[in-house]
Amino acid sequence: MIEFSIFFFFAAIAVIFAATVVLHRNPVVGALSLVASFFALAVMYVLLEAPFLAVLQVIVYAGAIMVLFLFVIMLLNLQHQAEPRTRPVQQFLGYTTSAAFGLALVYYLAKFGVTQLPDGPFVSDARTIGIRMFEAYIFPFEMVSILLLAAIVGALLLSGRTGASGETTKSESPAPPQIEVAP
Amino acid sequence: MNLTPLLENGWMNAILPELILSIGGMVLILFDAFAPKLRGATASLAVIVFVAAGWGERMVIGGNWFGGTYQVSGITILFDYTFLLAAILASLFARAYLAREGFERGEFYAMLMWGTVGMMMMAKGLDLLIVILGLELLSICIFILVGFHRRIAVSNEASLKYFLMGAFATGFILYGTALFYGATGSTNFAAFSKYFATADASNPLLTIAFVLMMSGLGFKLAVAPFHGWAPDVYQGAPSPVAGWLSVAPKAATLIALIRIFSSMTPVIQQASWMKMVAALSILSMIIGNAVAIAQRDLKRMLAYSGIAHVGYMLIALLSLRDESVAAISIYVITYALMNIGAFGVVSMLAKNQNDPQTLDDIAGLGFRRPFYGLALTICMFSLSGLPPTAGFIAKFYIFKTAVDSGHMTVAIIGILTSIVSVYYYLRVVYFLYMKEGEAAQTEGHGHDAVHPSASAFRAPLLDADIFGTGALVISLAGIFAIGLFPTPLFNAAGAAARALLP
Amino acid sequence: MLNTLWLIPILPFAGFLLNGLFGKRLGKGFVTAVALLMSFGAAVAGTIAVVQYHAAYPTGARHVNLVYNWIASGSISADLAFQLDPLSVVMLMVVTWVGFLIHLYSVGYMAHEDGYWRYFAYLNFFLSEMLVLILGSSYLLMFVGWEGVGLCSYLLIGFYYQTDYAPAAGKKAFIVNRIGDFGFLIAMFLMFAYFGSVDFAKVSSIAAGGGVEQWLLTAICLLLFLGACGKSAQIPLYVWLPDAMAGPTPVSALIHAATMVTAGVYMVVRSNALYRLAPGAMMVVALVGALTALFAATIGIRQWDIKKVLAYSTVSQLGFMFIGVGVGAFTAGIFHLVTHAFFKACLFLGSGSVIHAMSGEQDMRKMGGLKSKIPITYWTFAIATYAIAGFPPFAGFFSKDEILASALNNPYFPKPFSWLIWSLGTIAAFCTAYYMYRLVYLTFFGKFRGTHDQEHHLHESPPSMTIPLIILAALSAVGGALLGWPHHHFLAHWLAPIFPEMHGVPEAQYEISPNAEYALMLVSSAIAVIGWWIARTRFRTRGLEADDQFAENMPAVARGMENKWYVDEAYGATIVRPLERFSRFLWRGIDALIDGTLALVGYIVAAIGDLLRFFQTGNVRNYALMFFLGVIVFIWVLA
Amino acid sequence: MTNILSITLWLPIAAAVILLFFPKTAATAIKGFGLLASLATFVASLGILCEFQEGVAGLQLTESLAWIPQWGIRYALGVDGISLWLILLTTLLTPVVFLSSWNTIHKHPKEYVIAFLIMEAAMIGVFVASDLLLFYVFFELTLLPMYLVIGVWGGANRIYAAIKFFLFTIAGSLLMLLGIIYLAFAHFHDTGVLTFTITELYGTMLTPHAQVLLFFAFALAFAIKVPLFPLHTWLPDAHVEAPTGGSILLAGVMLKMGTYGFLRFVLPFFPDATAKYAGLLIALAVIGIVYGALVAWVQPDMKKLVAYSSVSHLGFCVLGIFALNQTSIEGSILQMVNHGLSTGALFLCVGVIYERRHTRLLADYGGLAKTMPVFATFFIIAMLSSVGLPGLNGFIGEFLILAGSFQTWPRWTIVAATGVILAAIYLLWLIQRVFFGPITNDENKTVSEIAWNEITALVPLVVLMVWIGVRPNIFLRKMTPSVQQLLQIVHKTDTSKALVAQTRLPNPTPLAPAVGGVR
Amino acid sequence: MIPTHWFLILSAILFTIGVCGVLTRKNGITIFMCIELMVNAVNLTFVAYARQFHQIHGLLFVFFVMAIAAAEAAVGLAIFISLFHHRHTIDVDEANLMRW
Repeated sequence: MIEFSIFFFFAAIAVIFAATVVLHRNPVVGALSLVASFFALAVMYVLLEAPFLAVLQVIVYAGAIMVLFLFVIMLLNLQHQAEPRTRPVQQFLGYTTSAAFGLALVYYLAKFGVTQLPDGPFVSDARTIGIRMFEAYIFPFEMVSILLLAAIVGALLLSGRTGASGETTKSESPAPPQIEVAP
Repeated sequence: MNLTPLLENGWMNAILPELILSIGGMVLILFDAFAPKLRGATASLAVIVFVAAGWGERMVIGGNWFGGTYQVSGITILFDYTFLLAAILASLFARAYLAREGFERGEFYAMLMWGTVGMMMMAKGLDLLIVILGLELLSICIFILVGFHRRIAVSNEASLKYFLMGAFATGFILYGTALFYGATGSTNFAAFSKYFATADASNPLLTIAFVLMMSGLGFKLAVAPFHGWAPDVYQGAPSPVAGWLSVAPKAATLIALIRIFSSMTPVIQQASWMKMVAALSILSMIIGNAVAIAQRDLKRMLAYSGIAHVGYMLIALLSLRDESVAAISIYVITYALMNIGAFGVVSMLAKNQNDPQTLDDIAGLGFRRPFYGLALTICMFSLSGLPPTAGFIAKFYIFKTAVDSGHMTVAIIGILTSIVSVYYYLRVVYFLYMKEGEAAQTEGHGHDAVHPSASAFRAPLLDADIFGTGALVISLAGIFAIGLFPTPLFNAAGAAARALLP
Repeated sequence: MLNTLWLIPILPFAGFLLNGLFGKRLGKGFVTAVALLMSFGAAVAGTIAVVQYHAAYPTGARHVNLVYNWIASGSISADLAFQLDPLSVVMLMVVTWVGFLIHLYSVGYMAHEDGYWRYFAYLNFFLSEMLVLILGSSYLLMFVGWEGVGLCSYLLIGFYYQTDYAPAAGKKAFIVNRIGDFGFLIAMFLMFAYFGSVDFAKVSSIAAGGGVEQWLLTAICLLLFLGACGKSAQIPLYVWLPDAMAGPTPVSALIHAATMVTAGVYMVVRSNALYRLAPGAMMVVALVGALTALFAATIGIRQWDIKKVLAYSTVSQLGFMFIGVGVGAFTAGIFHLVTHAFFKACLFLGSGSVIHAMSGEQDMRKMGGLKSKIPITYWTFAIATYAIAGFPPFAGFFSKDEILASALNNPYFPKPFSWLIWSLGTIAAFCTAYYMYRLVYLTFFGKFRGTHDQEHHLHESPPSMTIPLIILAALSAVGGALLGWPHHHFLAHWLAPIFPEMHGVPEAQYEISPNAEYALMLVSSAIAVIGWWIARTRFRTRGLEADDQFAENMPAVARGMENKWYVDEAYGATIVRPLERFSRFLWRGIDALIDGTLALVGYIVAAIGDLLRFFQTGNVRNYALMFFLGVIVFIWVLA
Repeated sequence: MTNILSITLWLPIAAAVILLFFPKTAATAIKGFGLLASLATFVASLGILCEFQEGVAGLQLTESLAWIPQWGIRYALGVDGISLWLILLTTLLTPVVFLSSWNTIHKHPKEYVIAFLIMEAAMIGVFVASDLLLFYVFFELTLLPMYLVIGVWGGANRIYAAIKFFLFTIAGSLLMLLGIIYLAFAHFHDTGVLTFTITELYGTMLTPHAQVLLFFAFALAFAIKVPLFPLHTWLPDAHVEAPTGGSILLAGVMLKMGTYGFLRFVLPFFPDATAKYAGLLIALAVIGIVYGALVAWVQPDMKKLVAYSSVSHLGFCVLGIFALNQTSIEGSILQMVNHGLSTGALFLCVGVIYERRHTRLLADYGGLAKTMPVFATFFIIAMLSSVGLPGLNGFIGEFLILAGSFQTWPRWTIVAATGVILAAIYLLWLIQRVFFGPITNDENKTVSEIAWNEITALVPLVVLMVWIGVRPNIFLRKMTPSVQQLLQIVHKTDTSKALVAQTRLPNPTPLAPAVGGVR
Repeated sequence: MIPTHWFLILSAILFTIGVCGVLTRKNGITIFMCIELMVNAVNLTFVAYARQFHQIHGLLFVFFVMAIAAAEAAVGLAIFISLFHHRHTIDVDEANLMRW
């Protein structure tokens, strides 16, 4: 029973804070709510017998990614920017369609989702995961490194100021007429 | 602790091209960082890496690798060549572009390489995990490449749009994958095949999963109605990138789709999921071609035409046969040649990125810049599917497949929309040759005959960067080679396709 | 010669080529020599051929000279072959010799014209085509000549191309003729379809063999007659001939009086086997002929242009010929054709001589009293007038009388119809006498009404012009008696072989009781005399006053006659202009509608494009919504 | 020389490739080379004529190489009586084009010559291809150079005309492409052999429904090309705006690709549907004859007049084709050649005065016979050929068509024959307006006489007009066996046999089947 | 044991909320956060199914998804920074230089 109460409690937290992200107009509040929601999800992972993932969730998501978000928000000084409400059609369609989508999804999941649970414990500790990761998933794992490398390089490249390293001063004057229309 | 990684013998040979490209990208970045003086050589270096990767394709060993999650076969090699071709063309065109914009950086080519690796993973992955990883790797590289021209707002805006839509679509793909996982207990295509052989076609959850995944991949393909980003992104992206972007990711997504679809037979037909594909195809052909008429910006026009072209490719996908796979591979290769070629010309004709590349800007260029004019003309004719260009062969193959498998309605819509498409492709030719440009009028064009020396000194082939011209020559040669002698390619594609499908 | 019949048309054709290609450079002497030589050569060659023919075929059988197979395709086969038979012989003689005379005349008449070489080239060309027409052994070859003479007529009418009216008249002639040719063509198609051939002999033997449906014969005959109407200027297609007077006068004499316009008559006689089997068609021919004869004659009464009068008289006389062939008196038709060739050529050439003397003036109101100034012209003209008016024993008397007699006594039609035809013809004959003498009196008698300059220049024509006049006048005087003295009818005897015997069909040369014939001769003579007398009393002394008086007494009739009964205007209002308006409607209406419809499709596509384009708002959230809506719709539809 | 067809086909293309390397400014060299190349092609095509064996029905001088073996597509060439004269017409008219435009093309002469050489090759290809897809490739390939020719060297409204031309044609031909594929697969499912070779596709069994659909897919493409009545509106625009050379080839050869397509594909592929819908096509053709003639009559622009006259004349060709008998089809083929000669000459003539006066409005002319007598002679001869004067070529064609079609469709033929009258009306009007009457416009007083190159271009056309008119059998003889064979294929099925056997004439007399066809 | 489909429903709700946020918010970073929410919802599904099947594959998938999300976050935020440099706002509605 306790399990169920925990589930419902944290499910409620997850949903409420998720809703706050969507509804609250201050991005800082949104980011913090998202962190809360992610915490609740971490609890869900524990309930689902995946403690390692729960830890990862807290560290990677709540800890790293969301901090990055907050950092950017602060950096750009966005915390005071409340967005005005415009585009009523977009808003209306957004709410209604997503509601319809959600209802349909919930309906079908409830109707056709699996109910029978297998017996026995679900071994999903860090060790098991690690072994699998470095045995069977070695190739995707290595590829993730490229992915992250690309992301880092890209982030540097994109967020760097113009005229920073790599760009010659030539670039300040637009368009050297190297290729021009012939007379 | 005794880790035994799942690495079969010769695994390095299996992924040799990927390895070359991954390492090549890193080398280029390092080269860029440590030898900034030699930046002019990065393009050459990049092309060498790509060629090396292509050479590496020759040594790959076919078969399933990494525990049956990675397939190397004829079709993947064919597609790898396509990706490499696209990348080489893009690199060649990019050199002059980057030099002009003052952006000659190794990262650009590194991103092209890693993006190519991502596409190769999409093409070869036998597990949705690999496919999605490849897709993400590709996406990240595209985000960066599209926004590469940071100084100007449109490039950044394009990057933003692509990023938001891409991430959004990724969410859908992932959710679809999750639902399939829930149904099959695996994300492996082999497991899919086993499951779908007996699956209940009427399960709506499966349908939802399919729709979600298809829409996410549809985003990558830029099919209507998931095409919203495409025109803006193509317009805003650096022209060489746009050309590459309009071809390579689509090719990768298509091969992934073929794998997914073939793993889902026979449910995919029973559950009439193909109706969705047909609808996407029809919508794309109509919207792409109709809206392209209204465009005056060349890159936007090509973007819409790209939407339409994916519609044509999806026609072939409607029937899952080796013929259709071969048709798609031919189309993709052809499309790479002609579309990147077209974007390349646009890129080479631009004065700078801020200029909108409208039709008026190319008015009268055909006679002033004969080679570019001819190249663009041939690309346009090929895009509109007129013989004796490759575009004709490709389109013919598509329609042949459609007729053969009884998809007459879609084929007829395809033909009718092709007629529409001819109009806007021809309009480009019209502007090239039949309209006097403003520049020409002010410069007193038409005095060529009076002052022969002015043009006589200018050998038409040498008045621009040798890289871009070389790329155009490759494009044109390819277009005509496929258009006139498609047999070797057919042999290759046919054999590859037969190997792919059971 | 008999096996080289093709030489006869080729000679003048060579003249055409020589003059056409080199005439301009080589000068008048060369042109004259070539033209005369070639036409004379044709005449001589023709005569030799005729003599040889008569020797070889005393019975009047058909001689065919096959040149080569011209068209062979499927069921269609047509030879390029020339033939001689009694009918061709008659035509050949008339055409070549009259043609030669007119060539001769033209040398004098055209001496000072600009396009001398062009003129003779055309004239030679005409001669050659006319010879093809009459020597051709099949309808198809006849058609070749038929169209060829039409072309020459077009070119020669439009000879003075720098004027407005001449080319227009030429065009009109060609187009109206084409309407007739249309009938001719369809008739040939019918022959090909049902007889399998258009060879004269084959067609006529098939028809004569019996068993051919009546409707088919009637259709063929009527369609051929449509062709004849065009070429021979019968109602309703006669309108081109008066306008054709825009050409040089010798052309009018040769083409529009003596030879080409009689081609229709020749054709009907040629097809006599068909016509005799289709009495309905003959009825139409006779009626149209009679109506034309009368109708044209009434217009001739009140024209002042000397050539116009003669033109209407030609139309009228052609009407007589069609009465003749229409009532089955084919011989009479040909007889009148020949005599008409003599006297009408003489009249036209005479009028040419008058015009020549008057320095190009054609209006009779400016003439008068020319008798003494140009006596040879006057006398030849007078003889020809006697002939056309039907005074015995001049040529026209015999032929016209024979036609009218046959009209009344023909074995084909019911009596009332025969009477109708006869009375129409007789009234026309009266009118003929009247207007011809009006012409003579206005032109040659009374006071000179022209300008002083013209009077000063009045002169007789050179011998090259008067010699043909004299020869033709002589033929007009005695030709009729020589060729067709009643009951000692040379022509009838000569032509007899061309009329095949057919079961159940009246003889082609049916007998008329001598009593009836002599009575009718009397009537004809009386009619001619009365016509002459009335004209004399009115115009001999009073001249133009008589015309004015006529206009005062009967203003409506006079105005109608003057304006040719407004036929051209009526055609314009009922056919030409509505057709033109209709064409404009097709162009501006239907074409625009088609284009508009297609443009509309284009616009719709473009509009769809433009409309869809506005879904592309540039706002990434809209794209996301679009994406999501797509997902929802697909889920909704598929799940 | 067994590969004479290939030589003829590739000569112009080779010349075009060589021309690419000519300097832009060497205009005379470029034109001279183009002329030489086209003359060489003509000589090569005379070789075809020499090698051609009379009395053989099927394709001759065949060449066949695998092109795309996977799809059974072959590089297969061949010539028979139907295509022989059209090939020669093409190779004849191209040098004529170069000659006529010798002095008139100042803008981009190199591109001009290249475009025409490629066009020539493509048109030859259309007529010699004996593989359906190869045919289609050439069929489409003709469009590109023509599009450029109209669009670049055309008149004021050239863009509209060029795009209209292109879209009309491509709309039809793309649907035909679908039809081609369908046909090939029908044959494939029938026999298990995927092939596009025309002769093998003859006799493909099709369901009646499919046959009708395919018939219309093909017929639409060709009807647009011909052009048949409601689809003709591209033609006047294209002709008017095209430069003289473009008009000559467009009218002279390109329109025949449509009629040729009917003969080569529509009739033998879909005999049942042909029999069923021949009436429809004939009705459209006849409407086109009358319509084109009437509209031509009221045109103020002489090029448009000639263009509409093409609509009328091509209507005759289609009438002849769908009358489905030996005579009419032979006449139709001959008429294609005739029209190429006469209308080609007319367009050339119109071009001649346009170059001198830069107006095509009839109202601006008058009395030119005075200043340009030689030219007037040529123009009048061309006009007479077009009018169908016996002794010239036009008559033979029209006569055979009408005489033939009269046996199967007498009523429509009678209506069509009025076209003969109407042709005289509008063409004589044209002549009169341009050449006769007083010179009203002072500019016409100083117009220079026709030049050597134009005379050289016109003389062969005139000679041929006369030759065909006088000795048509030389030309007809070569096509007879092929047409017979074609008709055998068409009449193989019961329905169409019944249709042709019972002529539409009421009450055929016992004499009806009398066939005087003794050769 | 809590039934799997409860988790699935929770994840569906979260996913929907994420979608809703993407569609209705204008602040780019908020939109991106909503996308992260969607991805997390997917993760929950994976984990739920992984337990359902007693399969570790689902968990590993989540691991990779997290890596992807991290990479995306890095690049995405860089793009936003760049956007802000250009326009001094991260309101995505403002980014409409290119349209139609």
